[in-house]
Amino acid sequence: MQTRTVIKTLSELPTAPTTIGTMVWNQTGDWRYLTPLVADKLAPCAQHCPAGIPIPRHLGAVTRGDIEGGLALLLAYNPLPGLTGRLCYHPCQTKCVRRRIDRTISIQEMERFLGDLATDVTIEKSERTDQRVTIIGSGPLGLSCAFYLGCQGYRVAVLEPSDQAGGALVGLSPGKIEPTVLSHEINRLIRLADIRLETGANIGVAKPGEPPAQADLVILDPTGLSEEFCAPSGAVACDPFAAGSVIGSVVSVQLPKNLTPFKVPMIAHYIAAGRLLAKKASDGLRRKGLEQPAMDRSPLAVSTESIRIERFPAAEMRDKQKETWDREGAMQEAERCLSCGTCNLCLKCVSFCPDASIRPEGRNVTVEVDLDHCKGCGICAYECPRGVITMEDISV
Amino acid sequence: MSEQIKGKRELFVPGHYGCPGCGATVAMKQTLSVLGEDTIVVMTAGCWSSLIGIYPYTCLTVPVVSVAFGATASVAAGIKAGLTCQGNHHTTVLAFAGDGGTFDIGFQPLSGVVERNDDILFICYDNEAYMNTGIQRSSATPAGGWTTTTPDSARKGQRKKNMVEIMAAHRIPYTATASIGAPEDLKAKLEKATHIKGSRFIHLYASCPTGWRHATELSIEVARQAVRSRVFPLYEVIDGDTWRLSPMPEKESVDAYLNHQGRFKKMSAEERDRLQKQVDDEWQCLLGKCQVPNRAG
Amino acid sequence: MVGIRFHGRGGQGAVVASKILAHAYFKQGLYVQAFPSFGMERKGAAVSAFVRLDSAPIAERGDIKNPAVVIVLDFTLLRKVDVTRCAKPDALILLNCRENENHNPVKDSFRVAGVDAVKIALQHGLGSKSAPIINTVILGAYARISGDLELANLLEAIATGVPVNQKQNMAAAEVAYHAVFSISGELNADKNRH
Amino acid sequence: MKAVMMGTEAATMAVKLARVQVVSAYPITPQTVIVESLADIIGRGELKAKYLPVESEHTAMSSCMGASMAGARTFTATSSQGLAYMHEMLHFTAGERVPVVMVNCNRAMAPPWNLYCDHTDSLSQRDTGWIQYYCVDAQDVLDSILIAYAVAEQALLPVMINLDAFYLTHTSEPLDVPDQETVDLFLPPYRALNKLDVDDPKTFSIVCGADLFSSIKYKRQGDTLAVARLWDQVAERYNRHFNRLHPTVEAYRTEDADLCIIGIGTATGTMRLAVDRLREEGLKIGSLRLAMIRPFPREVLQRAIAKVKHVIVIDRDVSFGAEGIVAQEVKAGFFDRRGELRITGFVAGVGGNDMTVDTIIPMVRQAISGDGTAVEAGMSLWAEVLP
Repeated sequence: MQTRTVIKTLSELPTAPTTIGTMVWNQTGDWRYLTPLVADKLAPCAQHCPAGIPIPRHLGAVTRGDIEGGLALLLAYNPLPGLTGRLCYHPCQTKCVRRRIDRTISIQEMERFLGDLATDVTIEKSERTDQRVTIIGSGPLGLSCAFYLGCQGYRVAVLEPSDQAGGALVGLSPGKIEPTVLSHEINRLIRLADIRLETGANIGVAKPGEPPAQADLVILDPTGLSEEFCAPSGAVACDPFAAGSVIGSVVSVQLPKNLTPFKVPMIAHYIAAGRLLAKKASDGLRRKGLEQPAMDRSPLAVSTESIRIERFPAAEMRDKQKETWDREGAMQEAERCLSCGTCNLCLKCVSFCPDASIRPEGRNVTVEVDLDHCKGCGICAYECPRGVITMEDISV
Repeated sequence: MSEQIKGKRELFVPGHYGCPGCGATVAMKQTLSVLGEDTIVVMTAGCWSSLIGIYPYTCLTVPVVSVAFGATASVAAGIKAGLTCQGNHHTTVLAFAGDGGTFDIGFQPLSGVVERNDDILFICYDNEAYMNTGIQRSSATPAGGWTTTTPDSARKGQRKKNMVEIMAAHRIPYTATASIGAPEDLKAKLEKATHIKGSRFIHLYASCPTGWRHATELSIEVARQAVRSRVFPLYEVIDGDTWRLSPMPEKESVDAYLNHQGRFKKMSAEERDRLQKQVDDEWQCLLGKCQVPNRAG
Repeated sequence: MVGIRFHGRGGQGAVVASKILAHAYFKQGLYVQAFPSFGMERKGAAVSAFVRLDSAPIAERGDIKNPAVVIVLDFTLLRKVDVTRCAKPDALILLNCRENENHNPVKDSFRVAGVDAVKIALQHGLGSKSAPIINTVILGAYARISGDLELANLLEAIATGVPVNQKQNMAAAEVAYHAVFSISGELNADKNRH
Repeated sequence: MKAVMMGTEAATMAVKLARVQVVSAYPITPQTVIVESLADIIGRGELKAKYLPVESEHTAMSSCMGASMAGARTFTATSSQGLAYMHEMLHFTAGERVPVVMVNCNRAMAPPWNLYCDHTDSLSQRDTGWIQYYCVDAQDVLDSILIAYAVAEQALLPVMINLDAFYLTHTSEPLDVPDQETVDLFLPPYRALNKLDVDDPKTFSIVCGADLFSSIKYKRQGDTLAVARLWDQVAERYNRHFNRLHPTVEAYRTEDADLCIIGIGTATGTMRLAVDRLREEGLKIGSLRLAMIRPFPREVLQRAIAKVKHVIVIDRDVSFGAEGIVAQEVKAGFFDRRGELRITGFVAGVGGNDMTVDTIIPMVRQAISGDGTAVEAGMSLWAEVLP
């Protein structure tokens, strides 16, 4: 906040009646009745994504040309995009609002493009702890769980009894998935999350009740172990989609009926299960002396009325979808995303704010309101075509 | 259109005294974000000269002078002459006046300046009445509109003066209409205008929730509706003889435009019909000038 | 202080004549002042112009009440204007007129001279038949009879004082210098012959 | 260089010598010759300046103000109705503290229309904040314009140089034209300290509340009052270069005078002749020319005629409902000597009446012997009116 320089003596007065500072000291925020609230909401595509990916967010990064940033945002919800980008039944695309204007966004194609990027990305990671987690089986659930636990700083080891990692995904026909993709995805996953992967591991259980490995927590991955594999006695069953955290030191994952046995197109569900399990496991482990983590509040779904499709002009249809995307192609496609419920820095609110009181925030992912000056006219909320800004009575 | 000019100062800072939802401030903000910091602004009595701040503080960080009512164009021409004779040919001199300072009291100097083709950019931020003094009729007030000097007992009967036609009749190099509701179009026009030497005039439609009696959040919407309904079509005129229509949305009736605004509350059905016909006729006339085949009825 | 008054019609160059004459005297070291009868200039309307001469700086301004010299650029003015109004009793009156048509409309008590300035002007291509410009011509005649103005100084003043046709104006003035004729009274013409 | 010039030509010459950069021009008799000749010398390249052939005097002053605020040296000229039309912008230029120099040719205000000399036009702009100087001859015109630029640019205040219509504007007389090199030494290029500058952006003349308004005006008042002394200092510097002095107050034969005639403009020359004539009759009389009216050179005036017992002010102007404007000024200037000083005011020479020795002397006689009724009532006596 700029301080207000005050003229106190005649000699300080400029000769001509010229200004000496700006009006920033004048806090017009107290003119306000309603306050603009900037908050991302779940887009219809994200609401229907089995992995719960807030899709407009990574599309937004790609639109801005930040392809690697887009991948990082995607990995935060899905560590195996190259696989889902090929195998998932993509309900997201059937819910895409854009289809009401011209045609749906190629969300899955984008996922695949990002997953196949050769470049590495930086992801957010917590500090390393001494707690160890061993995951037995390297199916999509196990790998996903390993990834998020690794990102949270746990020392994670994945023990795979067979010679090849991938569990249920190993041996899919090349028509479904190119042979190199699986290893590319797994390699990135273990590299980014700093995971020890051991194939051909001996995971035979010597005696009933004995833990299969020395660790603070052992997780048995149903998508990575054959059905013959018997859970050791003492293992606690856990449904990743149910409430509550993990109790006990050996966890046997119990999936809902519709996910068993393993179905390839449902891969995103297993990935989501792994992510949720990691969360529960982390909650359980932290209870041993660490502070309670903040509750993960799931965002509100955006209402369809707040998406003002009439404000979006129909894009000129390109002749044909490209076979393989380049960065520019990806950007062009991502640009078409309406970014329902998610700020994509279109800056309409910034352009239309009469009080210069809304501007991109520091991390450049959304906008923030200067409440010292915002007069609460409501233009930003009215003009936001994607329902990110709402006018709230915060005095209540 | 982003206000973020990397590595440069903010040209428009908050803390000014504009009403909530003020269209005139949006007009200035959008304009400066295109023109940049190599700009000198001349303004006159009007909303802007009083909302900009209180001595010794300002909300614009480009050089500004607030001059006598009506002297906007002439002071701007003087500034340009003063800069030119010192070898400065790059600074944009922006005369920024309201409809009163353009259509009425500022008309003679403006006509003089553009007739001499002095190298200035004149933007009229048109909110269709003397808003700063509390909503009095100007020659830019539309027929049927309420103001405090055309009260409901005597609403304005005369039609709005067509400034762009008048400017075009001066054969100035560039004149255009623009709207705060169409910032991309405004940006394109400003960029075009900055690359033209001589007098350039932009008639910039800027809504006023206080004077037009509409909700503050609708300022941009009302401006858009004026364009959609063809009450305020977007076009440009090059050298006074080449008329070009700007990108226009689908045509709509004037109803939505009128319904949002309390100043038209008392318009009868006949008045609305008459207005619709006038708008339709003028639109056809404009299409003719632009040599566009009859489209969108 | 000596006052000189010009009578003419708008467009004939009386004002310019007054300036040229003042300039010529200035070259001779005198303090001078030249000014027109003030007001709107309209072609054809009667105008006058004045010259003051003095050996000391001139503080006085405005109308010359008692001119010692009156120069009339247009003969027809004599019917409308009392050109000798308040003139000094021995004032020198110079008329633009043809020698044969002159009936000496001015009182005999004045010293009166004439020059056919129109003829000389047209001979030198100054102006047109309908509107000859005779101001420099009549000044040439005046130089001869003034008794104190050197022709060379006048010609120099004409060279800088007229905007165009300097040579023709100078030549015409010189012709007029020799063509001036007496109408009544003693002129100083001969005194000036070199 | 000696030359014969009209007052308007002297003004044009001064503008050229001052290397003015922007000229704003609108015609009005009797000023028109100035803007015509400036158009010509700028057109011929003798003066490198931008010429703005504007559509009104309001614009002439507005554009001068703008050009000056951009840092250029500017000039315009006007007269009478034109000056009145500028009125609003006169306040603005003074308030923005821009050193515009303008020539005003003093001409009577309509109605009825009249083209001749009268000072009511400029004197009724007394309160706009402009420095006002009234010339006596063509030399004074040329010199005072050059001095005016130096004063204006130092004080950051506009200066109005006033020329009597026709008596000065259209009267050719000898004068000395200074050479350009010496003028350049006296008057270096204008370097604006306070200008519209994109590298140092400021907003000029924004709305100001009561808290600072009076301070701004008070500061200007101080700076304006100081110009009375500043002008004489600059005039002294001019004198060192050109050996001609143009003070704010010029006294003539006042050393031993009991009686003093005061006026402004060209008539003060004639007043001297009247003084000489009356001195021959044994009258202890002097005259005084007020060259500057704003700021009013009160101290210099008081010092110049400290011993005078009777002052006769001849005004070529009137403030309707009061009296001659210069008379009012003089009265205010001598307020602390009321009781010991008699002041008689005349209104004479307005609208084309020549001010000659023969009109001045009877006024002096009337003032000395007059019945005093009008004088005591604080009213001016009028000359040249129907019985």
